[in-house]
This record gives sequence, structure tokens and C-alpha cells, in this order.
Amino acid sequence: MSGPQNAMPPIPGTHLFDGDAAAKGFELNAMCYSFNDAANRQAFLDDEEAYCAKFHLTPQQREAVAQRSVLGMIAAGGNIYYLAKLAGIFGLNVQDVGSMQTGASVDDFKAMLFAQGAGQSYEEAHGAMIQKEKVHG
Amino acid sequence: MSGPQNAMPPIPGTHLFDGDAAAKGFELNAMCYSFNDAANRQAFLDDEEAYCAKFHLTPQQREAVAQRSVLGMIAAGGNIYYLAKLAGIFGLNVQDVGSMQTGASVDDFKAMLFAQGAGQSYEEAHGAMIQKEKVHG
Amino acid sequence: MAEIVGAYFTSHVPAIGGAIHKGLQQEPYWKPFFDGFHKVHEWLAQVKPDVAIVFNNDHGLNFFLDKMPTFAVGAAAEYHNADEGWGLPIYKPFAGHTELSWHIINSLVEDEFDITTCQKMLVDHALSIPFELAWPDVEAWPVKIVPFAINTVQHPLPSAKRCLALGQAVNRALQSWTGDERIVIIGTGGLSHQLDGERAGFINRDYDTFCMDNLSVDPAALTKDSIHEMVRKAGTQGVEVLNWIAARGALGEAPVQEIHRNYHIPISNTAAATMLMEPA
Amino acid sequence: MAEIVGAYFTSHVPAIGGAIHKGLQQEPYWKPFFDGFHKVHEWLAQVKPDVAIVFNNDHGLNFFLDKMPTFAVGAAAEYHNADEGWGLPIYKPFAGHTELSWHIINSLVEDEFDITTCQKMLVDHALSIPFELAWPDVEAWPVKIVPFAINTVQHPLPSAKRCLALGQAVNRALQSWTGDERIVIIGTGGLSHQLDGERAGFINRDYDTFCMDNLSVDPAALTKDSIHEMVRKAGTQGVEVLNWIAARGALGEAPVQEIHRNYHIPISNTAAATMLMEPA
Ligand SMILES: [Fe+3]
Ligand SMILES: [Fe+3]
Repeated sequence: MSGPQNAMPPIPGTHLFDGDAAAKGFELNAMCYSFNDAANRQAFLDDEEAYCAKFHLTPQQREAVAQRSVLGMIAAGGNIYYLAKLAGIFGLNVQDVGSMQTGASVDDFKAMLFAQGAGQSYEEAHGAMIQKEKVHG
Repeated sequence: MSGPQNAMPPIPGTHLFDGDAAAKGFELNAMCYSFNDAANRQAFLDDEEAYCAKFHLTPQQREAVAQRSVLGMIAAGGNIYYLAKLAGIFGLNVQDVGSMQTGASVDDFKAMLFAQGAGQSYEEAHGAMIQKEKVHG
Repeated sequence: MAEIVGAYFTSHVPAIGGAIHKGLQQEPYWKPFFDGFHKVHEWLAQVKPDVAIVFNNDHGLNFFLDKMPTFAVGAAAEYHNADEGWGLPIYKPFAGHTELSWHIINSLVEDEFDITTCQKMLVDHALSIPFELAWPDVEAWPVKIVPFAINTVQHPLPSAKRCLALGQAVNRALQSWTGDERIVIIGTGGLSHQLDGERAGFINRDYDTFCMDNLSVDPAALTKDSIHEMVRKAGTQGVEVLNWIAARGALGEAPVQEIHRNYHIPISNTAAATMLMEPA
Repeated sequence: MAEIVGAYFTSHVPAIGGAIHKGLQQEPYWKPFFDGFHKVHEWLAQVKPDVAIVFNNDHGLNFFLDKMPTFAVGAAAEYHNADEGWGLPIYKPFAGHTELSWHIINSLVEDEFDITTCQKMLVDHALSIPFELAWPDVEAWPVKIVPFAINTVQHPLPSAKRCLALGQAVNRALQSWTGDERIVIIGTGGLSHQLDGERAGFINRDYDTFCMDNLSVDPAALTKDSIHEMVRKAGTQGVEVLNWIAARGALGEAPVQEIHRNYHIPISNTAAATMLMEPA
């Protein structure tokens, strides 16, 4: 893709949902979009394999969904606004999802947010969180 | 509606499908849009009353559809691109629809088009058509 | 002639809806955020708007990637919320102001904005939560709405400059509207936050402060960054500040004063902010 | 670098598809129209395009009034035709050029065009018939496509000036594309016709001639009329000439020469026209 943003220095830990991602992730996002409907959420819970097949997920997408890997889903073109609906099926909120992506516990992820509220920069708060995971993880 | 075009002198015999019309005609156009699907066309043919009820046509719209009045449907907010799909159910093409709206026979409507092809202006060709309808009609 | 009474800006994090539903407004976690709304209630009671022009973004309820508009404008008589996938209670419906919608749509297309016109449009928490915050405990909303949805989902997003211009064009449309409504402008979303990627949890107080300091007095200052730079500074979802920028544009180019500000980190993963502005 | 080989314009009346289907090309009614395509076939065989940028309009197959975009751009890998309500045979599918689509989309949004991006898009007779006319009897289309749908259904329509500017912005996008494709620009629809109202059957040879005479040498001449004036002169559906104007814009601002023209009244209710243009 030759969009103007490709000339830009990348943003660490950040994946823009651009044309490449949108093209790659169409099926996965379509499946997640279907979860606006409660009956579809139930159908996924009843038979995940069949439901994913119905949406023609790519092998990479299917694998990421099976592993509940949010970063894997994003790498496979998933957009967080749609993925959040899949997370909702499992009762996961955006802090759970944040924890899954950062490798920190949910409590440590929350503490990182509070630290920013208390005046730390993201870099300070994030650094402390990662340090803690290393020690306790 | 206070769109800029309202300041314009009206165009005789012409109904712009503007916001007023689009708002007024939504249900009728939604029904006609559904006729892209063959099963829906059949459902309309099987039970016109029930099918119109399903789309909540206004009384004015229902009346115009019942009377097969194209001008009536346009007055009720119908857009010709969608209405053409309703006309298609009855095997009517755009020249049939032209005849219905001008009050001329289909042959005379076609002759009016040929006359423009032969070099007459619309006003001349249309005038002749109307004259003929008066004599024969 | 219609009067623009001012603008109301707020974050719209879904969890806020949960807190309202459970009555947690006085809990220590929520109080610093909800306390920012006393002034909003007071102001709204005083300026008594009857129409709201709302700039927000869809989060995958009404729009999908099959047809993703840059700018969508509602022209419906009613707007409904629906299940967004979390099985939460459905928010109250909104009455549309269709005549004003079409007036604005006509004016915007004349002004070379290539909008998508929506005679049906589901609205999600990005519209409902700011209303729940502004008018708690009402049976029905006291204002009719004209909603705008700005694409903050799929890049390329419209630039901040284009969003400000959109808002300014809406202001011109309102200037030529002959009704006598009292109009409030609403911008929702932001401020800095990032839900996705290894940088999830990113917040940027400095950038948010820059945005809040300049929005009233020099909104063009917010339009100097490219979308890419805005994502870097505000986070992937922090670009929702585009809604604020468009809303600021709709206040017009005459001087505007900030009359209220509240800012609190964190609400969910987000730096939550609330502001009020009035014509100076 | 990619090369723009030229532009092909044609009417797209549904009845043409019926005539092709029934093999009526040599019938007296149809011959004057189909004879205009010998030169098109010859030219395409000579310039050998492998990508087509197509400006056309949806007739109620892909878009409805719930979400009506001013300008929609396809970004799909495949585009399918479907039943348009008349039960006619379904036309062949088209391969999309997704990379070029996204390049153009990025460039257009950067250029402040507020497009709707469509990763799924059904295409109707307005796209299929020009292809059936240009490449009769092929198994599969020899070009990949990037389709544009311009709103000619629901007023307000984009002005002719805005459509020309859209095309010119597409040209800029093509100039910055690093592929080596041979690109043909296609504009479909028109010329003068009116299907609805008491003025149904209206045709205007003088206005069509003005459009065809100026399109190559002075396209801006076609942008002086408001949409309202264009409807007056071209008929309610004659405004499809907006597709031709956008396509002309995509040829760029360097000189262009007309190399072929055919014009015949009537095909169905329409003044049918076919043109070819090349960089001068
Ligand atoms: Fe949001
Ligand atoms: Fe057409």
C-alpha cells in the first residue's frame, strides 16, 4: 500500500487500521460485526468452529481466535472496535483486553492507568508495569 | 425544505427527488428496493396487500401502487430508479412507464422519441404527441 | 433566527453507561468524572437548547467496512440505539430534526462536502452516553438531534483540518437556517486513549491539555498535526478528538470562551474530559 | 510508471443489455448505436489497457436511502452484478485492483474528498453494459477495475464542478502511483434523458452536443450550470453526465483530443452517445 502514512515513522506498539489491514481483516471483522446480534453470539458459543467457517476466516484469523490472541487478531487485520464485540462474548472489557495485549496482569494494567492519573508519563507508568511483570511474571 | 434549489424556477413536468421527496417516499422506495430479490417480487404478486402492509406504505403510497399510477407514486415520494423495479414485476419497461406518465399510447410515446431522433425538438415532438392523443384519445 | 447557545464536549467511554446503570456516580472511582457534570446540568438548564448537532463516531454498530463513509449525516425522524454486542441495556431513542438535517445536507453539498446521507442510522454509546450524562433521569430527551458520524475507524481518516472545515460549513448552514431553535453543538469521544496493540493503555496528559487549552481560542492549532501524528500523540482511539474539532468548527469563527472544564485520568482506559464553551 | 491510455465514454441504458443478449446488434433500431463501437474495439485492441477506473452511478442495487454516499469508491477484490429486479441474466463479475483502490482512496482523502470506501460493492448495468459493449464475447474482462459511484439519485447531487475536481484528484493519485499499468478511464451514463414525470421522454440534442463538443477541450464549460440547470437541460437522469465529467477530470489537465464520437436518438428513452479521448 502506498498511502502517505507509510512514509511516516512507525508508532511503537501501534497498528493503524489502514487499507492493508482492512483488506486482510475483512472476514474476521465481518464475523465480529455479526456479534451485535445476540443470536449470533450464542451461535458462536454453541459451535465456534462452524461459526468461524461460515465467515471464511483465514487460517491466521482462525488460529488467533482459537488462541484468544488479541495481538494475533490485530496482526490478522482485526479492528479493535469489532474485536471488542468478540471480547464481550467472554465478558472481557477493554482493560482485560489491554492486559492481554501488554502481557501484564489486569491489576497491573489498571495500576499503570492510575499511575498516569497520578501524574506519571505513559513511559514511566508503562516501564514500571513491565518491570513488575518481569519480577512477578 | 430550504435547499438552494428551492429558489430555482421549477422545471415543468419534472419532480426532483430531493430531501422532501426522499423523506416522504422512504417506505415506498424501501419496498421497491426489496424487489431486487425475486422472492420478494413473488411475495408481492402473491399478496400485494400484505406485502405493502409489511413496508408500512402511507395511504397515499398504497393508493398509488394499487392504481398503478406512476405519477401518483412520484407524488408520494417514489424515486424512478426504485419504481422501475416495481414496474419490472409487471413486465413494464421505461417506455411503458413513459406512456403511463404522459398519457400517450406506448406507440405514440415511442414516435415522440423517434421524432426527436429525426431532428425535432422535444417541444415539437411532445406537442405533436399531445395533439394526437387529443384527436384519438 | 436560530441561536447557537454553545457547545458541550465529553468523553463517551462505554463503561460510563455501566456506571450510570449501576448508580456508581458517587463511588471514588467515578466521582471525579461525574462531578464535572453539575456545571453541565446547570448550564443546560439555563441555555435551554431544543436542538443538538452532534459530532460523534460509530463503533461498528451502524457502519461496516462494506460502506465506510468519511462523513455521514443523519436525516431520520428517529434514531435508535441497539445491542452493541455486550448485551447491555438499550439506550433511549432520539427524535431527529429532519428539516434541519436536509437544510444542512443541502448546504454542505453546495459547499463541496461529499457527505453520506443517512435516512436510517443506528446510534451507539458515543451518542447515547453524552446525553445520559447531560440529561440524567429524563423520560425523553429534551432536544431533537442532527447527528454526524466521522470516520475514526478505518484509515485514511479525514484530517483535523478537514473536520474543522466541516464544522465551519455546518455553522454556515445554521446561519442560513430560518427557524428559531436554540441549538447546542455536541462533540463526543476522546481524549487520549489507546485500546489496541502493545501500547494499549497509552494516555497523554500534555497533548490533551494542549487540545483543551487551544480548542476555544485557537482551534486551528489542533489541525497542524497529520492524522499519523495525532495517533502518535493521542492514541489510536484518541483521534476521536476529531469529533471535538468538528464541533468546535460548528460554533463558528467568532470568538468563543471556555466556561467549564473537567479532566480526569483514568476512566476505563481513557483520559476523560468534559468542556463547555459559549459565544464570547 | 503507469500510463493513462485515454478515456472511453458511453451510455449504459439497460435495454442495451437485452439487445446484446438477443443478438440484435444489426437490427435497424440498434445498428446506428452498435456501429459506434467498431472504433472502440479497434482502439482498445491497440492501447491494451489492463486497469479501468470507472465512473458510474448505482441505480438502487448497492445503495439505498439509508446510506447514500455522494462519492463511493470500491476497494474490493471482486465486484459482482446481481438481479436488479427485472430478472435479467446476471453479468460477469469484475476483478478489482485493491492496491490501486487504496492508493487512490488515501490520496483522495488527503486531497479533502470525503469519500465512502466500499470493500463490498455490487455493480449494476451502469458498469456491466459499457464493458459488454467494449469487450463483447470475452470469457473474462481483460482489465481490473477501480469503480466510483457518484450519487445521481438523491438530491443534493454533487455539482459538476465538484465531480470534475474529483476526477482531477484521481488523476493526481494516478500520477503518484508507482505501478506500470496501462489505465483506461471510463465514464458511463447519459446523455440527455428523463424517465420520470410528465416530461418523460425529454431529450436535448443541443445540450448533448454542447457537452460532447466541450468535454475534451474545455471540460470546465460543463461545470458552469448548477445541478438544477443541468436537470433542466439534460433531464432528470441526464445528470448522469456527471460521470462523464468526473472521468474527463481523471484524464488530467494536459490537452486531450477526441478521437471518436457516435450519437444516436433514441435508444430506449435516451440520447445514446459514445466517445473516445486520448492524451493529445
Ligand atoms: Fe469511542
Ligand atoms: Fe442510468
